[in-house]
Amino acid sequence: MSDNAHDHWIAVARTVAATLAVDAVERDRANAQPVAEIRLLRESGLLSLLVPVEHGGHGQSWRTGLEAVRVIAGADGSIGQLLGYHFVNLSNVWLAGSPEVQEDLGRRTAENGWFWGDSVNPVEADLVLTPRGDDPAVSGYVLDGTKTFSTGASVADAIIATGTVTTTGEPLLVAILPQQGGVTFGGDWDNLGQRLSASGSATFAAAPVPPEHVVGSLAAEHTRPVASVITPAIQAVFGNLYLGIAEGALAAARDYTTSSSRPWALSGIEAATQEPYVLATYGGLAARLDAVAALADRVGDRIDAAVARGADLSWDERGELAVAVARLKVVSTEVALDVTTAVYEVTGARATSNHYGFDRFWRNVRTHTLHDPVAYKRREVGEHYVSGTYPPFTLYT
Amino acid sequence: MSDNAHDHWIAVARTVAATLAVDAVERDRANAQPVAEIRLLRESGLLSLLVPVEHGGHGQSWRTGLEAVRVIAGADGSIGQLLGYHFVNLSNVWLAGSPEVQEDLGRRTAENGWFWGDSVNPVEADLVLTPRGDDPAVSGYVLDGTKTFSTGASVADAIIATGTVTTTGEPLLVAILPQQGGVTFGGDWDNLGQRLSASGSATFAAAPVPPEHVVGSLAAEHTRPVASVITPAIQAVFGNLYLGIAEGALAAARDYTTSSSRPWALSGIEAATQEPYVLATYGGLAARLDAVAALADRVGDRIDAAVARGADLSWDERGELAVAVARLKVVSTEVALDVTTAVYEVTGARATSNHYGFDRFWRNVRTHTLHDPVAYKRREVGEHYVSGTYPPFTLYT
Amino acid sequence: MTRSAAPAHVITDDAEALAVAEKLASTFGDGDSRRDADRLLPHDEIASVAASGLLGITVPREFGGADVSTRTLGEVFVTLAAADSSIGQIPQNHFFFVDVLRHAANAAQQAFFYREVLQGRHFGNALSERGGRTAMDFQIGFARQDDGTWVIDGTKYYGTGTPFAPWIPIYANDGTAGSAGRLHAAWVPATAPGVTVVDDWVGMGQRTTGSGTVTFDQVSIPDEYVVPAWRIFETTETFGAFGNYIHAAIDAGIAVAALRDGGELIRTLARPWWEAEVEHAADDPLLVQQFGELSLLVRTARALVREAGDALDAARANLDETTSAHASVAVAAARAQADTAAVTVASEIFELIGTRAAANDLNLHRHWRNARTHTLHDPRRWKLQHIGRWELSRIAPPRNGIV
Amino acid sequence: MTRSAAPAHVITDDAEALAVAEKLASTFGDGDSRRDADRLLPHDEIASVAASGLLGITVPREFGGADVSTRTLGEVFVTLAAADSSIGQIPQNHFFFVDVLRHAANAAQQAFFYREVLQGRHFGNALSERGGRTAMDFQIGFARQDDGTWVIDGTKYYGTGTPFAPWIPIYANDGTAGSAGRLHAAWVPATAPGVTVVDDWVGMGQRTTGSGTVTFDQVSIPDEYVVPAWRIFETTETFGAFGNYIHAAIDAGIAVAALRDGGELIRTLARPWWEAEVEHAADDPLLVQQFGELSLLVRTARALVREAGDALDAARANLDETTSAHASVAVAAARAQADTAAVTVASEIFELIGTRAAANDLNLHRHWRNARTHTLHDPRRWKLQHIGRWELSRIAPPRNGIV
Repeated sequence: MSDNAHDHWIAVARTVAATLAVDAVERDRANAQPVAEIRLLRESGLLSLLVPVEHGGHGQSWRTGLEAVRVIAGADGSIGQLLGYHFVNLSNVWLAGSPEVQEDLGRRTAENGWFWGDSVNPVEADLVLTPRGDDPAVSGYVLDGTKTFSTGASVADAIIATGTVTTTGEPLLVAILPQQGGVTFGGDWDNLGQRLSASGSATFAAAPVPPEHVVGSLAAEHTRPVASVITPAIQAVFGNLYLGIAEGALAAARDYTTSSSRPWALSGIEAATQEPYVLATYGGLAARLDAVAALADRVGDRIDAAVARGADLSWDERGELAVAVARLKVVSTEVALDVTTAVYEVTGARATSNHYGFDRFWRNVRTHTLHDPVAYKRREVGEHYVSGTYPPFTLYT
Repeated sequence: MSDNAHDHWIAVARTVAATLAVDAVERDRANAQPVAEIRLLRESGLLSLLVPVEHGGHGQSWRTGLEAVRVIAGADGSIGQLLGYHFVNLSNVWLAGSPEVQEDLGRRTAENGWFWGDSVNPVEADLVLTPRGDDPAVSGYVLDGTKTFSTGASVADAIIATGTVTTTGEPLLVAILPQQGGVTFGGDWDNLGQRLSASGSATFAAAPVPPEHVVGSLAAEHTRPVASVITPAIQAVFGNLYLGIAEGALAAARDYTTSSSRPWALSGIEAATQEPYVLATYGGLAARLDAVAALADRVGDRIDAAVARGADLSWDERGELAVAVARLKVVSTEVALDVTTAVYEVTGARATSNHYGFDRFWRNVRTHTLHDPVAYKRREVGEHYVSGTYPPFTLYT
Repeated sequence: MTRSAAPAHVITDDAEALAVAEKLASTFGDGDSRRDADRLLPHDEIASVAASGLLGITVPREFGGADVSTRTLGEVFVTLAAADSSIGQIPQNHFFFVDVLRHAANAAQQAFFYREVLQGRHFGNALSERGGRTAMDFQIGFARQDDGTWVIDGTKYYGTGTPFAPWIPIYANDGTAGSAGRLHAAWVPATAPGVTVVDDWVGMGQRTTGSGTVTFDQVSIPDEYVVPAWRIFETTETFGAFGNYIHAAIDAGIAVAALRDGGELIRTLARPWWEAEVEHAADDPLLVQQFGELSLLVRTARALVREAGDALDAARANLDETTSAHASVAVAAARAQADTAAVTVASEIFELIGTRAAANDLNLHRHWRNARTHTLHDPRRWKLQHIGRWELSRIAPPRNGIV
Repeated sequence: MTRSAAPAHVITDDAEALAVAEKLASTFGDGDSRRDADRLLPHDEIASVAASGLLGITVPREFGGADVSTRTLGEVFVTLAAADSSIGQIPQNHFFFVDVLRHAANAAQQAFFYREVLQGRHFGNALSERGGRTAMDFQIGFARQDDGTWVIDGTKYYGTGTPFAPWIPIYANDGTAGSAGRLHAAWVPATAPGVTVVDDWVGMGQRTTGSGTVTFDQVSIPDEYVVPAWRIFETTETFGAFGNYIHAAIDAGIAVAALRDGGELIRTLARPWWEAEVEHAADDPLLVQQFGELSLLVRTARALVREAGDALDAARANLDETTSAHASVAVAAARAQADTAAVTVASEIFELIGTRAAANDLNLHRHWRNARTHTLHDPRRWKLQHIGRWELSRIAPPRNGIV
């Protein structure tokens, strides 16, 4: 990967990351709504990164988008999560939407720099879509119900939501524009980590869903393999998120070690940067991060290849992709938990001061990796390795 | 990577590997000279894989060559080692040799399917090159001395050796053709693993070195960065060797689990392939192997890029490559030791029968990973990560 | 500041010490999370500990104490730290300085301070300084006056326990500031003019240990309060190992707490993962597997703490180069293992509970913050050096009060 | 076959048992590597063990034995296995069947077999079968005849110790072949007509345990040699835990051996790595670091073995559901940790010695082969299930003679 557009956008992401890094500790503590951060993303152009050129976006690849997520997450895990989720939420428009939906929502997104949140938590009861007249294709629906873990919804220009139609039982994917009313937010996100990810609850009360905001159907008979690439894509976001946070943690530790660490009293060594075990620990962690990064890049390419197959993508190809992403999920989770805990061993006792806030890396990884248990990702990978079976299509696999 | 030539040669390697796998256990036990195995490699065309097309070879990339090493190592670690060492030994001709040397030795290698061994163990006293007249540029040298760990030399058509010139003290890289006499072999290789790697001692007694077999000088002032790419290249062979052996071990375990493993008495489960912990163990290992493979492929590409830079390659670029390879060495060592020990946990007690010989994977990895300590590779990676310094150019770094 | 008022109860044997610790611990567990979240110093709780007599259990029998075994003392610390790891850490330096008295004080000093201790008048600490190249360079002003008194001038940091303690022992080198003289321990009354204790500890964990800054502005103390600690290191000793042993017990206690609270949340809060196809999370075999691994880690840590206690008791009973080295290495092993157990269990336990484990109001993360903070007191990697040197070359750990 | 001739010495207490084990071990260490490499069965060595009285130390005092503590027995196994892990494993089933007698034999049987044991006439074993869906399906023919005798017909595998033993106890279910009757233990004289012992064990490790095939061709034994083993599992017991405990001690012994031999090679054979810039390999800080980690692992394994021994002794002294569950879980923990220690140390130690460690004639790899082979006896992952279920839900391990 060394094309100019890719390098340009990664440089943009680095600039955004540098800005976010300045006050990451304070913003984490404040637990506020990430309004300014979303504005920063919007102004950088990153929100339209994956929107096709023909709809007014930058037409970049998933690989570039996922690497941007990783870069941002290194400075601020929450904002990395928001950018990655935005990519996935928005990609529903192309993976599941009709050409008209793509043109309409895609172009409006690119023109206005829309940020997309979601309200889709699959383990809760579905939201309800009530037709507004005899023919919802003409008059649309209204959406009712509450979902927790509605990441980014409270600061979003558009929210992707799943709801079940009262009359037919069909599950639909719809876009909600909060400015059109009918949506309130619980402001109830106060978690260990990913504190700025605006992942509180969203409540819909007769929120309008005009027909042009029905993105597509989730009913099994309507679901093509390519539409279900959304789950591997979100899991790939997770993998890049964990990797990015871990990369950020190790880099922050390095900055501390080179500037502030004292050698241990008994070491007989002049500087912490010369202590062999400290160096070997950095080396072991850096090597593992490099391997996971190589896999993350490869997985990004595979998502692009799967999306490029379009309607031709088979369920088996989709299964291969899901397993490849699951492997990334496993190793990125492992390395991120290890790195964010181990950095303290090479920084020392004083680095536990809340002044530095190094714990945010661990808190962010620890919080988000609970999304779905890595033990079961290992089992999915193992089942495929041993028996060649693919995980079923669910909102986790 | 999906070009046709690459895929063709990997398929060739797979065919060779399948042949080697049939009697790998028996051949390991016999501890014989790998004569038939070298013939198999020769007939497959793999020995000329990296020889440039203009010298009669197949002109493939390091990335393809390293992947071939990995595939062969999965079936037989020794033969994977021999192929990888052959690539590196032979590459001295292009990295350090003059155009005449390249044309001469390169073409003869390709035409005759030569296999190259080595005799360069850097921790021992140097071999001695005595000029055969007043002007060795005309009359050449004779080589004397003994080196242990002369991998492949005893079955080689050509041996790359390092010797010091008695008159000038200059260290030279020379090619020895055993058929020209002056070389005997100790036949003293009886080690835990890599038993078919023909890594015993070689003794040179006035072995002829005509001037056209002087490949190049190792003196620091003559050494260009690109010539020193040889050390990262060999370390990359190591990484692919370990990875390949580990991949082979996990695949062999899978075959056993699906065909022979009984579920544990207390599991209440019908088949070992359904035991969740067994599956999760396979999955965790397979995921790690996948990440290391992604890094190995990336490192292969970087070696190709460095070689392509030729005389323009800077010491810093060479240093970046060395660190990238060191990272691969670290993670491949870790995953290979873990996988080759852990496979027994998912196969069970009966798999320890010598009938299966599963221990050869561990013995092979355990033996070769002692080449140079991984703890110091970690330190090198760590020093670069923390301070940005590159490892010095040595025959280990 | 809370000071224990009435004289403390006097504990008479090991069994009573363990029972008292269990009883106290059962009353501390409930408030642990709230104290951490709101950073409320445990004044009442430490007063209860002092009143219970627990702080006097290492006073020698001839001075009226229970002189419990080191193994018992370790179990007391595991128990207290499992209930509230800050409360577990607060008395660490107290027992450390009681041990300084045993090794280096004269008979009169012992009689005086042991009585203080048995009356519940316990010790904080002011050991650490900033700015030295390593953690053992003490630069604080500490000068003997012509009248035999001593003047202390300077600042100490991380004074764990000082907000609660009637006495603040310090470490200092004699001579003028900046000189590297001989190491002394000096007991400063918390109420002495010139002493200021500021609770400015901002660590991410062990938040209520009162590990703040202590400044000494030309503080004068009599010679009777000064103990020549340097003498400890002139002969074979188990002194540094003793201090470290208590650290190990605290880490083990944190591991116990994380496993206990995690288990409770698995049983009461966690939802089963759908792929497990079980009714309750606690029936999920992969969860049980990992909980088993974590339990095993806790067991290894506790077992090594107990064996380290036995080794210290054996050395105390029959002190020579070999027994003291054995004890020191056994303690290093306990430290290293308890470190791994505390940090690993406190982090991995989240995976077994699921997304709800990260809710901030659960405050399950306090165990990881506590473990990660407390385990860094001195680096695990150097424990391994000492173990490795001993096992490989029979080089005993150095005598320096740290290992 | 070697049989012990003269009656054995009778050991009288724990201290003597430990001393005898140390003494025997010191004579076994030298030949260990050669016996493994050439696959020479340790006939003389096992005869020495039998003559030393070590095989009688668990016989109850009322029958003339030393009835040593379980902790002591474990230390004996660690010591023997550290000298030669095959010799360490050979008596494993012997003690297992001595324990079967304690739990299920009638008084006459006890008197008879305990006397045999004290005279050095020890037990091999023929437990395992092939072909059953799991390792507990015993299919061998075992039928009571009208005259009260029993006829045994069929094949057993992995008969560890049988080439050395005067007695071969088997497990069988009564009824005709194929039926799932009740579990019995039956003692077959090695010299009984129809018994064939073939030393066809081809494992990569534990090569000289004599774990071969034993065939029974219509072998007839009297009713007095048959013990109703199924009764053991009708009540609370520590029986399965006891057998497993010895396995744990063997694994711990292998870990000790690998660390010991590795340390010796580091001191005598290893060259320092050039980047370390030290004179001797043993001074390389990264090497010392890793040796420290391995030493720590061995310590954790040994500590858990000792604590498991204590737990078994406590259960034996006061047997109820709780004490037996505690013992069973403590043994599972010891097994799991000794497994990790043995496999890890035996493999990682090579890194610290360097290339020369792989020379075949050093035969350093026997420790890994032994560890990897012996630890698989029953899977570590199920130990963790039992630990996890107990710690999480207070579900005691099942009673089945295995855990």
